[in-house]
Amino acid sequence: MSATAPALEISGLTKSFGTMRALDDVRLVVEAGTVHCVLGENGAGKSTLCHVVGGSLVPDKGVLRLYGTPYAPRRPADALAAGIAMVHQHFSLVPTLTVGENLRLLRLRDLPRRVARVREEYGLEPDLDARVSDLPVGVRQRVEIVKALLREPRLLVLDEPTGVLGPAETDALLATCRRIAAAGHAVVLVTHKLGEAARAGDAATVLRAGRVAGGGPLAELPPERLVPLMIGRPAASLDAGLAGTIGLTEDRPSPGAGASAGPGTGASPETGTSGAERRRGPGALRLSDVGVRRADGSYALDRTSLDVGFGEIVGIAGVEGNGQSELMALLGGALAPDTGRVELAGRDITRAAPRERTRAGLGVVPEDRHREGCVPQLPVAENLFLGRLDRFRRYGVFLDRRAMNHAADAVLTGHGIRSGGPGALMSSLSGGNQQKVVLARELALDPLVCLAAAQPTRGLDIGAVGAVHSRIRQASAKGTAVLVVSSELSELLVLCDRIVVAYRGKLLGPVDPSQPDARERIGALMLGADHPAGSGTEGAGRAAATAPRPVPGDAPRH
Amino acid sequence: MPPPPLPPSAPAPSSAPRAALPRLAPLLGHPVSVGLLAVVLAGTAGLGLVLGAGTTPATAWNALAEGMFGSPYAIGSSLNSAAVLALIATGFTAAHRAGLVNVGGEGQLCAGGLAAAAVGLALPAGVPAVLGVPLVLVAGFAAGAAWAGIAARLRTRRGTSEVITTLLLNFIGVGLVSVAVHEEALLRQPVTSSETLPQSAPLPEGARLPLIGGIESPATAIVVIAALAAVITGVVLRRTAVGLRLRSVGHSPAASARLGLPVARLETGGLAFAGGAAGVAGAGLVAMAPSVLAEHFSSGYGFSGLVVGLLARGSLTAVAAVSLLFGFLTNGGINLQLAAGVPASSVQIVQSLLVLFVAAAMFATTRNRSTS
Amino acid sequence: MSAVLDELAAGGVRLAIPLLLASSGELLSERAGVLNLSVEGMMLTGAFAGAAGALASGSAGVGVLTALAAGLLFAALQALLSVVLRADQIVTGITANALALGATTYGSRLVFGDASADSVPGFDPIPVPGLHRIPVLGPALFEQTALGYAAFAVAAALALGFSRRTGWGLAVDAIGEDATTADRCGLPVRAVRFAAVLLTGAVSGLAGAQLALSEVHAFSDNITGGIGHLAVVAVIAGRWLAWPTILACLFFGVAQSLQFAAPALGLHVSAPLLTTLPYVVALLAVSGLVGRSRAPSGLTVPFLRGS
Amino acid sequence: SGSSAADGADGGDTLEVGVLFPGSLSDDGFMESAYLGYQRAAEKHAGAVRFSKVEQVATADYEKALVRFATTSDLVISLGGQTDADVRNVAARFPKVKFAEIGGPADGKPGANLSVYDPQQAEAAFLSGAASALLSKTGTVGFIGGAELPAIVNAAKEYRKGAEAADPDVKVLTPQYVGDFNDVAKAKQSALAGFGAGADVLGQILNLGHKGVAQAAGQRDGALVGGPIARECGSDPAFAAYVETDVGAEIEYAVDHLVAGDWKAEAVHFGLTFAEPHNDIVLCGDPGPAVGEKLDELKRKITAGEITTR
Ligand SMILES: Nc1ncnc2c1ncn2[C@@H]1O[C@H](COP(=O)(O)OP(=O)(O)OP(=O)(O)O)[C@@H](O)[C@H]1O
Ligand SMILES: Nc1ncnc2c1ncn2[C@@H]1O[C@H](COP(=O)(O)OP(=O)(O)OP(=O)(O)O)[C@@H](O)[C@H]1O
Ligand SMILES: [Mg+2]
Ligand SMILES: [Mg+2]
Repeated sequence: MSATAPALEISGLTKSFGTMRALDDVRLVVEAGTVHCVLGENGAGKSTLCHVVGGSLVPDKGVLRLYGTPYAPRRPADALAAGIAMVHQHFSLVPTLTVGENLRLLRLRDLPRRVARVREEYGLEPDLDARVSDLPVGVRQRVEIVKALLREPRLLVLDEPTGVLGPAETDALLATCRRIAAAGHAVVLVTHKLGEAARAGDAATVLRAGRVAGGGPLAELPPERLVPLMIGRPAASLDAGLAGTIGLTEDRPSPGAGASAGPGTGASPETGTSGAERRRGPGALRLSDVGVRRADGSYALDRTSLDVGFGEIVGIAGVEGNGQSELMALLGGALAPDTGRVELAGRDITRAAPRERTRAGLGVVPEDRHREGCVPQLPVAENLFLGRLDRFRRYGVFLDRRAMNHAADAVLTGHGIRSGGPGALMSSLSGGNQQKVVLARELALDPLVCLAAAQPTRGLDIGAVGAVHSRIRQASAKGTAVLVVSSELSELLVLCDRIVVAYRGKLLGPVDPSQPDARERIGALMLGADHPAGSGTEGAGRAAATAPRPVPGDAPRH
Repeated sequence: MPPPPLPPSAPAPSSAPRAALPRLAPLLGHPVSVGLLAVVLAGTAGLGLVLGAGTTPATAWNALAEGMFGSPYAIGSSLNSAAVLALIATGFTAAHRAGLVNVGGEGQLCAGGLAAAAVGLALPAGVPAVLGVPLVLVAGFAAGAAWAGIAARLRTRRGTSEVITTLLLNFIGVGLVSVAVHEEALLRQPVTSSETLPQSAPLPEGARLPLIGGIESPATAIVVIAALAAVITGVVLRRTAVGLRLRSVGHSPAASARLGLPVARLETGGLAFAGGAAGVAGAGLVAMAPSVLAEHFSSGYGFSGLVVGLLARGSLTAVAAVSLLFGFLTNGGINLQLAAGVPASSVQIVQSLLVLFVAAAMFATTRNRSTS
Repeated sequence: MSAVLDELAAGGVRLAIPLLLASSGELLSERAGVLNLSVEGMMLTGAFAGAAGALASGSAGVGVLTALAAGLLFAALQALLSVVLRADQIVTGITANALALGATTYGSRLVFGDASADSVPGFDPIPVPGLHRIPVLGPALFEQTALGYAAFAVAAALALGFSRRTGWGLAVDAIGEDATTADRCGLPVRAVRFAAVLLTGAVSGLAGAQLALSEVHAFSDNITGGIGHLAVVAVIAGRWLAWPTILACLFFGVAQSLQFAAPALGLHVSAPLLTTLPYVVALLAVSGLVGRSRAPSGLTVPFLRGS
Repeated sequence: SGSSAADGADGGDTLEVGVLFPGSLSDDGFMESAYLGYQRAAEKHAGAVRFSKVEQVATADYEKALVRFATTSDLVISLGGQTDADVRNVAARFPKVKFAEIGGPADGKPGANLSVYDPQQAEAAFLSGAASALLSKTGTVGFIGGAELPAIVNAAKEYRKGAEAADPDVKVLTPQYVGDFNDVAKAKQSALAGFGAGADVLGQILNLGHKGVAQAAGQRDGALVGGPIARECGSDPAFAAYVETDVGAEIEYAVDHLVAGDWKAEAVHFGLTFAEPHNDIVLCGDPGPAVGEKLDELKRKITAGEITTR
């Protein structure tokens, strides 16, 4: 290992899936002692690159060198043996085992010492006796990171690690990356957030459709230059609020971000909604005294109440695992509450089946889009219309695929979804486009009283985020009530009329995002602060969350 | 989330070859050439065993061909066997579309046969065939469906893997037939002497499956029923909303539930249909000559049908083709013993080698999906 | 009466020993995600090879070795098909059984021919001094052949050595539960599965040898007669846990033994009902009516990296 | 009815005979005994009769095999009661072909072209019971059957009668049924239970399963009465005697008559009452002259009709 050799040197890397070229002649150099960011849109090939480095995929062509020595992993074990640790977004903890058992799977010597070290150095302290399947996603991700750090790797590869982390955890992780680099090792960080790249990265490589679109030291690559490389459009074409969500403007306060947001970036064929359809006022979605108990007896939702008005966008902020998942499951019909009731436009849907909810006008965009949002192995058209197949009948019995594809085509064009057509498998779409399909499907409900969306932009590139936001705003403008659960505070700040904070099964707040101190107040509530600035006790906070607040007549957002 | 425990599902659309593979790969990897290769390999092994038995290959071949197609009888009885296998495999395929692996064909066959015998024997002696036959078949369907329904219910209510429960229900079904034919209170024929065999009395004439191929051929209505079942199932699975819903549930129960599909009902329906089809096959076995219910009447058809279903990998055309192949081979195999003196064990060895080779060869046709 | 109880217990254990051996291997294999429906075939092959080896060499010990080797060979075939080539485990399992039945029947006429009536060298019981006089338990546990004692040792060693507390056991569980994750943790998924199937083959071969060399000193066509299937069922009834599986084996053994003790006890039990009992018990166990139960998530799912 | 010379399908000078063995030819029991007769007949009539056979046939395939034989053969022979329904069915469909069923219900009626041959397993069991009682030192004997089938249940009853006829004070255990004629391990368990209950000699109708009984006898210093094939005494000391039921003799009988042209559809009971007696008992070792004499006396009584075993 020579002192000057780069930590990782990749050249001519090519990988195809069938006819799809995921990586095409990729060249990438990660210097030792640096954090190297890999940026790019959904489907650009970032994960594929990580999988090749991690030994999960064997490339078709290409040469890799690790600290100067040739490196050609055939399996993940080879990568681990070479001192590479990976953090994947999915599939990396055995759910039926405890955290401790998952760590023991690594078969590291002196595990207790290493655990102690990770605790001391990075402040990460996993609950070793907890069963992984009982843990919320954010906690799992932390375990995932601990797992990688325990190996004391000389190259750490992180594939979108911050998606499920809160701001404080994200900061800690970025600091960890810096520390590893400072120790002379190297980090590859895949992210969609330019702010993170700017804070932690030394250099960046941007991928576009499997090819290297550009790169270099981040000092020479301001966002204005990075964004066009990533999405092929100038940064100025993004709306200002959105810029905040990717960290372009993260550290600047964003008062009235929502107000400054122009009409959506994407094509918006339905902007000309007639005023007659609009409905305003409270009671679109009403949760009263909803309680959900976990298996261990604790409360995932602790007699929570919430009212979302027609045309209102309400955001739920908070560290993951504070009841958000249960709330979504409750709305989606996968979970029945132990106490309380859920009403949609005055109709009790507490125990309604998903089909009835859909009929009543409740659209749900689930958090886990691969598992719940869509059926990846079916074509796009089927995914769009699976719940409404009765519309496409021929001779009363047969399925009219022509009509279905026709209708799907219209939706795909209308929503600007890039895919291989209505017949393309959902799994062949990039993450952003998958999300757009899910959203399109839910937005097409008639009537659409309320849309509940969980992490609607998680893992999406900036372009896709913009499109999703504009869709949500359009729906709200038409009078639809919108509930957005997101761990992305910036997103909530630009999108919502009102933000409540999930904390230990309660909804605290609300906070008005247009207030200059909104970010700080939410931050305090996320830590469970009993006396958030400008608010009373916790109980008062809860009451405030419940109280129907005057809904902006003609929202300044639009 | 780990995927549901499924064997490789849906036939792999042979995607474009990997750049690294030579041009020949798609040709070699084509299911037909792979199948041929398997047949050739098994045939070679068979040749060795035939020679070992002291028979000439020509004699053996003639015996095999004669046993398969040599007479209307051969063809008819091969068709009957193929029909039984096809029914089971058709049901298997429908359930498999919903993501369920029905290993329970043998047990459902037994349940169907039991119910068919019970209903058939309860009918008056002079019952007309237009009434008797449908009643017997419907009873078979209902019992098979109910038997599979146990597994379906355990799956939807308690999340118990249907692979395991249907496997267990096979043995229980076989046991129930034994019990039923041994006890006079159940289905045993009236015990007139200490020599009365433990089997049911023959079904009345009107409850027996009508022959469809004339005096010479034993082919019964079960052949028509199986063909219809395969065609209708194929159309339903490919061309109707139900088929699409089953597929959706098979790929992702969670997303399907979110989209408002009645997941439990679809799963139960799929598995119950599989059981029902196997039950009809069982009813058919009982209602064919000699039209009695006896111990071991299922004769492993349930397992063979399962193998057919798994080898056909979701295609009903393949179900038809593989059942015919198996049906004819079974009959040819008997004749190989009878006319060429090849021992039963040799025939069994060659048949199982054939299946193993085909199963292994599927690797070649699915490898394109692989990335390592 | 006490003689009857002695015989019931001793008979139960004797019938349970082949089950014990085979299912302790099968348990491991299923925990690693491979359902070997071919245990029956492995045992049959082992029994045949054991008897043939003992006959040819004149030594029962050599018979054990040949049984072991044959079990391994058979398992290697099964593992090649289901682990490496990812052929469907259910198809290969069912078919491999048919192959074993055909091949051993064919082979036994070649090897034993008309000598099928004669016996081959085998093992005789070795009572443990003193202990074998303990009522009921003595004859059951302390009057086995060398191979029988070895079976106890193997079952206990596998149960302890591969408990989840050990690194090995943990790895096996992880691989059966979520092969992709295990692979990403650096565990050799296919190698472990291959090894688990080989181990199943080895112990099933021994179980076959126990049948042929300890029980009857002879081979006969289809000598296993479904014991292999029962071994798979014992794993299910034991809810994929080592000690419950061992208990299930013993229970199955005693249930069968009851059939033979029943006349002496003046009971009339229907033989088909007793034969079906183990399957009913397994169904009850697995359906959650008796405690919670879950098969490894990866059971029968072949592992393919990059998917 | 069918008593004329061959009028089978071929019509040539060689006659065709097909035999269905549902079980395995090497079961060291019923099927193998029949197969020995098949081989003897094949040798005797080589050139004049062409033989073919199938073994190990699944229940659902009986009919297929029988029909195939019927289309090419002059005489079709089927072994075992399990084929009864199929044989009657097929025989009715091929009136010109001769059929023989061996070991079906002993009280079965012959058809127009169907003979039923009874190998008198029950009579053999009677002798076996008598021998067991005479050879027993403990005065307790028992019987193990393969399955609870009519023929076997009857044999168990005759075993008891035979034992009591030979020694009125003998204790005969409740008969045990293994559930499988070939399961050695279970048969052994069954025998151990018998020996455990005080028996020292066991009778049996098992095929391969009797190896298990022999093993148990070896371990418990007991003995068994072998059969239906009489092996050479001394090959296994556990065998105190063999009761011979020559199932194959019936195949020879049928073929002989076919060749002679005087085959007729009839119910024939073989065994001691038959013209050429077919059941016998072979004692191993030297149990003393009294045993042999007593057995001979019983055999005589059977032949004379003083004792009936049906
Ligand atoms: N196993 C696979 N089989 C087929 N196609 C695949 C596979 N994995 C990835 N792809 C395709 O390769 C392309 C690159 O995917 P990749 O996962 O690397 O994108 P990404 O940059 O990580 O996107 P995202 O930001 O959404 O995570 C995509 O078009 C994807 O559909
Ligand atoms: N088998 C596949 N076939 C086609 N596309 C695939 C397949 N697997 C994944 N993809 C595509 O790859 C892209 C990335 O997938 P996803 O974001 O779920 O995982 P990831 O984050 O890239 O992977 P990891 O969790 O291992 O880092 C998506 O666009 C998805 O559609
Ligand atoms: Mg990715
Ligand atoms: Mg991703």
